[in-house]
Amino acid sequence: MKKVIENLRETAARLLQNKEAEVVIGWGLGSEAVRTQPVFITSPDNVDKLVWNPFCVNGLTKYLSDLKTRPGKIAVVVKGCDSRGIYRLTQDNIIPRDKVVVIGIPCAGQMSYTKLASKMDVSGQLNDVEDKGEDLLIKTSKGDFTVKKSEVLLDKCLTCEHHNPVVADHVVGDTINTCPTPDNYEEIKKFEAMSTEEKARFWLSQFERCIRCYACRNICPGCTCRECIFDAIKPDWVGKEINVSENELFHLTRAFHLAGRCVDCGECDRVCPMDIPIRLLNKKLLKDCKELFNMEPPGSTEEGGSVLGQYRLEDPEEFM
Amino acid sequence: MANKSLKKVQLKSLLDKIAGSGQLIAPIQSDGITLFKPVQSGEGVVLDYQNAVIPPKDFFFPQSEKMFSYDTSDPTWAIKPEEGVPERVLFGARPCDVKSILLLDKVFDAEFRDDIYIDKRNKTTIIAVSCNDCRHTCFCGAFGISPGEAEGADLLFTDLGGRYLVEVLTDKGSTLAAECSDLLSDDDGNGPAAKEKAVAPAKEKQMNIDLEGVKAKLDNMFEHPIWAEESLRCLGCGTCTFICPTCHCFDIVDFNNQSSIGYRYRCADSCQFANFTRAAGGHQPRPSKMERIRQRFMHKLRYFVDRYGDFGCVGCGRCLEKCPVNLDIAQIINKVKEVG
Amino acid sequence: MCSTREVAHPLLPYPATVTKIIDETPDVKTFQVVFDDPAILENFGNKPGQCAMLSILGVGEAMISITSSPTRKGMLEFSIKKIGRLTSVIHELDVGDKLAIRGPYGNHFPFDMMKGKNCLFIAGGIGLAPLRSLIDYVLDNRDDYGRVDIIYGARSYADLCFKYDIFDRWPKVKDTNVYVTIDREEEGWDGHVGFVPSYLEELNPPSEDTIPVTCGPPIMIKFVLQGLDKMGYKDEDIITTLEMNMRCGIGKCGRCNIGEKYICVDGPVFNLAQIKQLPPEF
Amino acid sequence: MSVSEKSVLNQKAESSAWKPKIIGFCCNWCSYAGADLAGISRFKQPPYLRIIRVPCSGRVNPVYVLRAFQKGADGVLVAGCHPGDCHYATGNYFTRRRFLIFKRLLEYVGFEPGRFQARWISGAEGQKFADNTKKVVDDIKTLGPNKRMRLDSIPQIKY
Repeated sequence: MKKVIENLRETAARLLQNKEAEVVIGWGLGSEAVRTQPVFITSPDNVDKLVWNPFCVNGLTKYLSDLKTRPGKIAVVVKGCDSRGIYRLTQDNIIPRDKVVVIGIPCAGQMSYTKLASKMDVSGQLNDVEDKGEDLLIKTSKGDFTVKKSEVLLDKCLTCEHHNPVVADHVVGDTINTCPTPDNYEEIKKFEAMSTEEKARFWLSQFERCIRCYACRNICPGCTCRECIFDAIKPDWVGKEINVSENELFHLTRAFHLAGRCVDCGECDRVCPMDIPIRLLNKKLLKDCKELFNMEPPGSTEEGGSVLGQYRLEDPEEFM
Repeated sequence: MANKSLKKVQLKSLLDKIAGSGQLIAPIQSDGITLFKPVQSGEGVVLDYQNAVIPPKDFFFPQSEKMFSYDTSDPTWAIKPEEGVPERVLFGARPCDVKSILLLDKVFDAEFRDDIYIDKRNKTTIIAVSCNDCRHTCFCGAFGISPGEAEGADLLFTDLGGRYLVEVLTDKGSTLAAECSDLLSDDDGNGPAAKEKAVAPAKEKQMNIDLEGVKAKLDNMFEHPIWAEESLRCLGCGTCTFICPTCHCFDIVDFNNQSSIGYRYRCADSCQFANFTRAAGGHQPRPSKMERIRQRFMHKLRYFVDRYGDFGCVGCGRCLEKCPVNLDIAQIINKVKEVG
Repeated sequence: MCSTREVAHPLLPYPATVTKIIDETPDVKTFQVVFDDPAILENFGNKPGQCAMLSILGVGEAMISITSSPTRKGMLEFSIKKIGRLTSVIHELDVGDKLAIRGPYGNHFPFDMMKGKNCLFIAGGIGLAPLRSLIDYVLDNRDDYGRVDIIYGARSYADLCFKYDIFDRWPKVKDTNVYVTIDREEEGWDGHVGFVPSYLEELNPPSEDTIPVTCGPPIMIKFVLQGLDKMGYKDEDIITTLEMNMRCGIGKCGRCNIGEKYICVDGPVFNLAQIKQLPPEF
Repeated sequence: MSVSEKSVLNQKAESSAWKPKIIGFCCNWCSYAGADLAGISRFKQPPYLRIIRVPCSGRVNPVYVLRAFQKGADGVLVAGCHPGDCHYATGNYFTRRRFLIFKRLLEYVGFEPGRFQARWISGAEGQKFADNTKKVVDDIKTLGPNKRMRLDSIPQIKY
């Protein structure tokens, strides 16, 4: 891990030095031991702020759309899952590919803050993390903690298709050769098998909780509309009142706007303050797009685009 | 009124009794998260929780609430204010949450008293519960709040192991205690000392944030580059404001189902959203995330002090925990202090 | 805690009926309204410069300044520019249609402090609307005030509001001068051409014992304030108004918060010294 | 508000007075013409389908469907030209993909199958239009009134 960090800082410093990039977006130490926070490095003198550890959960690609009007190139550090967001943005013509310098880091999986917080004292500052195979030794200013990786891994990392970034101009760290574990949608199938009444009860109780903070939308590399329909004043597509109906309209519409475009980075799920399993909606759409239209995982290749923005004459026919 | 004592095993009966004679709002757990909800009995009320995700502010200033209904087909338009709430008891508010309600009082119970809020406030008896433990994100001490004090609550319960110390803080609390006198006994006099011991861990464990000089510094930091720097990673979502126990900004919107009958409601709004300050015609005083996060932190730590004489933050730690990008108000406070 | 303004339901509007509509410019109309319950108007107690919340039920609410002076009894006037969703609907109203009003809100122009002094009113475009309540108040109590100069400009002749006031009514009042300008030359216009701030400097009215009050588009205000500064006015004497998006009007909803002030209760009228104390965020 | 312990879905018609309210988004060129033909041909069909004419079935935004449910529709039908017959050449191919996915999403979150339907009906198929209307109305009648998402029946608990 130390080697990766060194390599990362060197790469960033070189890019900034040679003016190959004006800013490097990466992760820096956060306010707690097992948190990192996005950092924006503009000077080679500050590259020491960049870190790499198993707590680099934030997807950083969304910031590209924030900074796209900035002069010069933008370098962004990505994990495998985030890297699909790069192609999402380029396919959506949000940012040209040649404006972005992608620094890819192969990733064996990231740890969930919530899971860690229930197992150890996460306050204090991080001193070091050691990978002990099955376990992780986390050394913080509050003491050393050993946690079982399998117990604190983010759910999305259990079924990871891209440990290695799908796109990278510079790769730091060694390629990970563990076999990808494509999701076979077991969980979705479980939900599909429920009765209509059970499904409704489950989802309504989830939607009911929503506080409409729009964090799921704001973190999403697929949500880059200049004016989101949920912000539009005229017409008012969705009422501002917080109730289960308007919340449901929001969630179904949000999910559907990402049908065939969602790169399944799982960030929406992570950022939700109310723990709504947003990813279950996205996954369902991914599964259907794959089954019905033979869709590749969105964002995994440079070409492509929105599955719903294309058609084939021989698409399945149900409406007769 | 003298301090009372409640056997721990009797707590459920007490809550049952309260729920039986009126509305009871208490923290319960569902889908793994703790929320305050109206409950029918003491069944399922959680006590070892540390902070509900949504503060009990929601029962005084709900995220959305009807203000009045109307019917434009009526010659007088039949504008009718919403009926008030029933008498109710809020159980389980933490000291920081109680303090936040006092801060909201400063806003809503000021010039132009807000009848909708005041009605809810008057009809609610607050039973606060001291913190025996705290979350790693707690820093209420910075704002002079103690895990074992709850000025503003009507009754204060403190877990002393086998029993609760019940402190009666107001007349309203005294009435409620009298109603439940069959379950309460007089404290043996050891309560207050035991309370100090019981809340000590919460005092020690919490983050140590010192606000000395922060307000004075912020007075001169409107143009400081720190805001631009910190705002870069902000997502512009409303999480921090919607889970904040002291945020009180709202929007007013009309609803009608394509008929003459409709209602006007208000719903929580966030200063982090672009639409918050955008005027008709497009004028936008806070065009970017920089201005918006500056407004949030300045409002809590500077403007609120100037206007109401107190900080607009209670150190509950909710936003620290839930912010997706670790934009941490405690960290900001520390950074402000480092500014030369 | 000041509780001078106690209302049972501060957020509840009262139905009112439009009694007269005056087309001022292609996008500004003046609406004369009376409350359906006459007692409400009686106790309304608005002062020059205050605002009220106008709403069309089912559409929304907006803060609009009251254009009429409290000395003109029996009705309220609102001059409204068609600019957003609500104002577009209000512009569709006919005489006899209803809207709902609550208020009055905000502070008012310092008409007491101005007593015995000369008044200099500088307005641009729709900015004359809030000033008109004060101008009429001053002219209706003519003997309490000194000389009155009104400098008013708009983009074109068609965009001048209250033509009946600026050309007919006001110039006839004793010791009152109205100077009108439009931005660009126009056929049939033989008056002054040019922007308000430069016209102000050209006229250079004597500044002794004078209180200037200005309202207009932000860019005009900016240059007018610079001009007044040059002419030697004190910041405390220069009066202007601020505008923000507002919802509640009663200092709760937080939209119009600038620094420690809420424009809806502490404003909209400020003197320049006060404005300089505020974070520049409007 | 809370999701009540009662059925969260429909309540079977509580009174016999209930008449289904079904919104039909019909494309101008085929299905609307089909509806017209069904009308002038005097084909008997139940009067519960309220048609909204759209230029193309591809114009139908799924939010329209959700909004219809919010505003009290018991069922929603989207009807357009047969694939290959689109007036705009390809519009309904997009419709097909979009609503294949959308229908599955609705059912996934617990809408009853049948609440939302899509059909291809050409301008010449007056009989098909009438038959189809009957079919949809029957389906919705079996399902009963829709409660899901209705804005006017959100449980309001005062607290």
